[in-house]
Amino acid sequence: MAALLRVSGASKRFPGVQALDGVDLELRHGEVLALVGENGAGKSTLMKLLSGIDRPDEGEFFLDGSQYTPGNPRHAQELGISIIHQELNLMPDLTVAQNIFIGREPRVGGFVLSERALNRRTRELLARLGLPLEPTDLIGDLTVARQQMVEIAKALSFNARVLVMDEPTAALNETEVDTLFGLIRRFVTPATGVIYISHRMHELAQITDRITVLRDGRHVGTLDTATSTVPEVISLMVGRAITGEQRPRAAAATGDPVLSVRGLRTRALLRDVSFEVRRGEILGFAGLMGAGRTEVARAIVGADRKEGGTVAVHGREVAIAGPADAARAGIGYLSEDRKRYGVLLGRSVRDNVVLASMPRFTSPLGLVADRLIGRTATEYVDRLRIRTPSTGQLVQHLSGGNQQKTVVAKWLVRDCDVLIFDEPTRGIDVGAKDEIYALLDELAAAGKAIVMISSELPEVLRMSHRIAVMCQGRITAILDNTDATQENIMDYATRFNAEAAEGTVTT
Amino acid sequence: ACSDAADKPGGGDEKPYIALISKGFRHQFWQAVKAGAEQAAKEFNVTVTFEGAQEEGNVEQQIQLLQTVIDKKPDAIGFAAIDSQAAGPLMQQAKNDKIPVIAFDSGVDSDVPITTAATNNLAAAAEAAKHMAEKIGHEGKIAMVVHDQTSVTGVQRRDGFVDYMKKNEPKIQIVDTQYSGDPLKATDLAKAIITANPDLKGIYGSNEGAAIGVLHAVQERGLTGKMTVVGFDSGKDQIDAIKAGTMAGAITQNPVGIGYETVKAAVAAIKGETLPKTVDTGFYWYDKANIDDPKISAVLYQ
Amino acid sequence: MTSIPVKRPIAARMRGSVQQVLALASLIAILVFFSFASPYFFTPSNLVGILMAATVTGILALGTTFVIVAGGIDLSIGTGMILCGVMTGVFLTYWGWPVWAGVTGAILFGGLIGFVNGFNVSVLGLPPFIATLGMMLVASGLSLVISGTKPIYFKEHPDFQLLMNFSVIPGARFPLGVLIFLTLTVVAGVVLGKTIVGRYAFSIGSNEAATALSGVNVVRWKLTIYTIAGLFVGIAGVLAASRLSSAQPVGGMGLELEAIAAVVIGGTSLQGGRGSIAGTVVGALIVAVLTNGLRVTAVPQEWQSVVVGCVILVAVYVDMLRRKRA
Amino acid sequence: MTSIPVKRPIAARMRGSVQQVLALASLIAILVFFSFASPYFFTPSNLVGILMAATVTGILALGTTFVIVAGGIDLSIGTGMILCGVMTGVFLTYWGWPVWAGVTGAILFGGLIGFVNGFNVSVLGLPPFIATLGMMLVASGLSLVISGTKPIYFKEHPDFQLLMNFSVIPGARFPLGVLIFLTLTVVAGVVLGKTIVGRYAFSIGSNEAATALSGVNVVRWKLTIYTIAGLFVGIAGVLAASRLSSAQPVGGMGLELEAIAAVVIGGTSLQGGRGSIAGTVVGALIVAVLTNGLRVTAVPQEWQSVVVGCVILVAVYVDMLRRKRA
Ligand SMILES: Nc1ncnc2c1ncn2[C@@H]1O[C@H](COP(=O)(O)OP(=O)(O)OP(=O)(O)O)[C@@H](O)[C@H]1O
Ligand SMILES: Nc1ncnc2c1ncn2[C@@H]1O[C@H](COP(=O)(O)OP(=O)(O)OP(=O)(O)O)[C@@H](O)[C@H]1O
Ligand SMILES: [Mg+2]
Ligand SMILES: [Mg+2]
Repeated sequence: MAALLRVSGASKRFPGVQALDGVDLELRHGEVLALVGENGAGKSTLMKLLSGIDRPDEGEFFLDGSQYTPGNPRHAQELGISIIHQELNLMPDLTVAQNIFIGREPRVGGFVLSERALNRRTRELLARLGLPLEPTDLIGDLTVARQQMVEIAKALSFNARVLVMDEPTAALNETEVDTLFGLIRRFVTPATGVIYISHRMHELAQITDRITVLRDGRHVGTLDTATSTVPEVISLMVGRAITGEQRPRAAAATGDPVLSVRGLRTRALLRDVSFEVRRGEILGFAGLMGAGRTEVARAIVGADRKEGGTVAVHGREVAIAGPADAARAGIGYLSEDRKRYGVLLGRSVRDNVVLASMPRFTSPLGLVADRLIGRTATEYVDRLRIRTPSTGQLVQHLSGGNQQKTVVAKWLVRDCDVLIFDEPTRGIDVGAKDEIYALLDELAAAGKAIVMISSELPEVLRMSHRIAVMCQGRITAILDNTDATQENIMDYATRFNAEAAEGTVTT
Repeated sequence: ACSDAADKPGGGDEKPYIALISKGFRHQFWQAVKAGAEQAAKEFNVTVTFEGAQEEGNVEQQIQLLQTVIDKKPDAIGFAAIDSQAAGPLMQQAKNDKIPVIAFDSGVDSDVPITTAATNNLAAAAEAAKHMAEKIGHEGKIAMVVHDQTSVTGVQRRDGFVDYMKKNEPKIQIVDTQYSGDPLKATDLAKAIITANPDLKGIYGSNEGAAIGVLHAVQERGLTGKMTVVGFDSGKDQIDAIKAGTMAGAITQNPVGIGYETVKAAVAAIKGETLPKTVDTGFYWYDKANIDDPKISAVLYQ
Repeated sequence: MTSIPVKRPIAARMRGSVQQVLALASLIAILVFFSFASPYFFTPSNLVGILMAATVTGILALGTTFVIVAGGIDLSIGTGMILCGVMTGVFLTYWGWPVWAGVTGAILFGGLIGFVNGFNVSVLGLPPFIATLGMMLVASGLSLVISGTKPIYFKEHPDFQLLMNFSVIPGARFPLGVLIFLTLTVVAGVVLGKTIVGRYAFSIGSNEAATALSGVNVVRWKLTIYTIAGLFVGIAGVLAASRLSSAQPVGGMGLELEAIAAVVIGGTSLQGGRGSIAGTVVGALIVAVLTNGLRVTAVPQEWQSVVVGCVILVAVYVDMLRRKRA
Repeated sequence: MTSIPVKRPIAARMRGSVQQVLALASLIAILVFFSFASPYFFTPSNLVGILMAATVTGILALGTTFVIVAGGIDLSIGTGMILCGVMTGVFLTYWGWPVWAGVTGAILFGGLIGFVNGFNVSVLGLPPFIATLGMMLVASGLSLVISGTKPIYFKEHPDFQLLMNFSVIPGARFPLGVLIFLTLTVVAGVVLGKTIVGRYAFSIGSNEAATALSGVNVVRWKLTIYTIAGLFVGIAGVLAASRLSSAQPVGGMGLELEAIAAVVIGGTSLQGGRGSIAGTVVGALIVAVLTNGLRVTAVPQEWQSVVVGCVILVAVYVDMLRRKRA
């Protein structure tokens, strides 16, 4: 029997980059195929070819043995290929239901919409998938994680034969990932198949049957998940061995508190959030989706309004009305929402890297030192291994992971005393993750105070000296690394407060 | 200025209320008409309001103004129509409401207005043409910068000029006609005309803005004194240019008189007196020779 | 997947209607103010006058709302309207068509202008600002060329003016044109709020790339949306010509800004993706009431635009404050 | 991680300059066309005339480029310029200030207008379209109010007109105003391209939220950017007044669209984040050359706006095609 989907000799070139170079790939009936590779290896590009967004320079696709040439995304969908793209593709001003059924709205008599039917069908779909979303919520009001769930619901609402998921879990945490895996397992039948792209190696063993590895736009091998190990996969990916997961070194730092937050409150969510971060310390933040970790960070840097509470840097209280004040006080914030709050997509890598530190590159007359900027950008591109043909490349042409590295570089250049990293390794490949971990360690060793918010528990456990666990806008525990386990973190992360559950979150 | 009417326009209890709707209000010409109207208002003890389209020549806006005014039920209306036919239904409405209408500045093509206080623009333009022909010696090429391509005054001041030349001056050739009443735009226009016609002998500007533009173009080209410029209306720039000899002369209407006569006629109409069908408010040719004549300087505005 | 149980975000769901009610409130505030300022303001005939003044700009604003919601802009509506008026004159007077045919023809001509705009924007990919700026210039030139720079009068059809002026309530001077405006408002409201065209307009304005990725034929729907705007331009042109009993070949410039202002005052975002017809109507009425009120209270004319400018700023600012708090 | 060996992306690095060169190419095409169409076109005096015609709009377009690059828009530049001209008259004639003080005062007044725009946009958070539309109306009214609806003449300072008209090359009639325009072009180019203001303008236009979260004081920089645009408005107003040796209190409406058109034809995106001063100058020259050429070749004026509209559409389309291919 022919494979469900076969890619043969696919090549794609962008100006300055050979993104794909004769890639072969085979998805069998009834399997979950992992597609892995470093940032910029060409995974997303391949999926864009499959869905008809881009056209291959060379190569052919076969669906159940017959040739398949997708003209556009709609065409691909009609043929049964449904894709969740790496970058979210939602309309923020429309509701959940309107987004899921865009282009397929239930209508009465041709042109008139039936909003009632639309919401009913959506509610049915969400109930079937077990996703806690309200059909009438506006997408723009949802967190990235919830938006990701909408994407998943949308992809599953088609009668797809092939489901492609490009890093669907990047914004999810462990519990939510489990739900997703449940959905995937229910989706897979002998007639269907899934291509699953992820940088989280431990997920592969849980859900996939085989693993296809891309490197530099080429197919370098396909392994059976059952008979291969993570280090094996990684070395295929990066062409060298990587040590992988490990618990952190040294005990908690004992320097002076650099950042002290007292009684932080916001109208929507936060209640009496207090913590401090010391010189040389990495404080991890763990919690379920919507626990309020991002909101803590945004409130500290003044991106959202505080209702109460104080922020002190080096023991001196600072009034922060906006991110500019925060930066002046030495607090930098790397957002979890790269596209919206992180990168300038239409500007060069160079411009992005120095954006937070422009005064440093400006003469007293206001002239910018382009030479110095270029040198600095090159230095960080090399250091973070950002894959780009030049520092002048527009960020929108970088792969997702490389965009993320660009944002990280921006804050490394700025050299703040306090760095708040919200999901810093989102979408970053294993090799680069290790490098970022090393960088964080280096920064801490250099005396910075670091807050790291992450939805990946292993990452939190590995990096943090102490771990703050949040639930419903409150800090339910601050654990020392030595005391922390996945189990007790989950326990504290689910200490719901009955009264809060009913009232405090809204309005 | 018209704020004395602010509180109770058309109250009718004491002073009669006369509403004037003009084509525009921003240009000096209309301000002079307004001044004349206010002078008459004082003299005859009536209340006058004066409004014009924000953008001169915008029929729609003017109709809007007229509608608002009719709704205020004034004792009489003075109306300078941008397009007389366009106002037909409202003229009818005014008649039904028994509000007498006096046309001014240009005629209203309707039997509703009791009288019309206006300049004969065709004749005035012909007068300008006559002087232009004399100054250039009855032969050669000339051009026109007309302030508006579609309005009645624009068309009449063009056609009156052209017709005169056609009839009386076979050796004069009008080589180009361009349209703009904005001084800056008219400057660039006139320069382009001069460029395309190196042997041009004179240019006619059909209102204040157009004439100023022509003057500056001539000056920027360094042709001052070599090019015959004939203008229309008054204003300080034209008066100075005529005194200095850089402009041969210009036609002036009697805007103050137009405003005055309109109000005067309205007062008569309110009293039920009969009026002649037209009140010619006249026009004058003025140049270096007669500019200080009291009769002339009385109708010039700075 | 565990998540925090939250109450239903009622605030967010009511946002749309609350917004309209509040814009309405500021309209009412202005109405009340002028009613006290002048005894002539709050009279039936003046109120009808205001509605008539709002009709043409209002209809233009209705059509433009579609374009702006879809993330575009249309600068050609002012001169396009003039051109449609001229075409009405051509059909009725030059070619002697019956009124119904001439009116239909002129409206369809407006649709054609919109279609060309849509083509330039969606097929050729020109920025909407440029595409419609070009059309604005072309239309203003064509009006002059076609009409021979002279107004066209409807001598063959003296009754054509009734289209705008016919009094639907005998004796009460409530003109047909205003009724047409109100009807069009309802139609536009339904089309934008309840049909697939409206849904895609919001979707495209919200995220065009994502809408395209979802399999919606964005090119086709943008064509449709600009064509709809064009049809409204056609209707406005016919009504303006009817009101003036003549097709005036000049003017129209500046009207596009007035219409866009009405749309934006009504709470529609120039970013696209958010807006409503009800808001647009309220926006158009705010501008019309303000202009009329200032005239009726005899504020010196040179001050009027200063006041209108300030009120627009304040109205939008108050609207924003309110929305931020909501 | 081995990086893919690629050829040096010279194409990408040259893109900026290539773009300008190509917009320039279409300017040159128009120049060549008219040179053949009329013997009077390509003469030194006519070329200087074109530059003079381009000066005021061009200076307005320079300032607007900053605003548009930063993702905003400024509709108040046309009437703002008129108001600055009137203020020049007030300072020089009514108050009898010396020329240097009056000119400086008027330019600073322009800066003030821009500052108010910037305040409304960045501090109050009004949409730029509305904020500057309001200012457009306010400025047009204030010009009339302040001047008493009469032009103000510079009787005390007969030499004021030399600012625009003084011939810098003796005998060759190359006016000072044009030299000022060229100088300002260089200044604007440096400020936008090489200084921190320009860098932030691009960043804000590209992604305002991300720029703010990078610790940039977006409010302050937007204020700065609108103020810069206002200063250019002030300069344009002074030069326009100087050219006519009088401050004309009317007009200016429509000029903003002309200036914005020049900016967009020059390749600056109305979305913000992309653009250049060189492009803007070329765009302004394209419009000026086209207008002049059509007049010199005596194309009937009613056709001119049709032709200008079409050429704008074609020029931008060609520019886009090229960029897509690059
Ligand atoms: N439109 C484009 N223009 C230029 N280069 C591009 C474009 N799209 C992708 N590339 C380049 O192609 C390469 C492959 O990118 P792709 O997005 O497929 O990587 P990926 O494997 O999905 O990486 P990641 O894990 O970071 O998402 C990268 O070097 C990227 O910079
Ligand atoms: N159930 C919910 N529905 C909608 N919005 C929610 C919900 N719960 C929280 N939020 C919103 O999400 C924000 C808090 O989430 P935040 O992003 O701070 O959490 P987090 O811990 O960073 O989780 P994550 O980033 O994984 O979503 C608040 O603005 C809150 O109003
Ligand atoms: Mg990818
Ligand atoms: Mg978060």
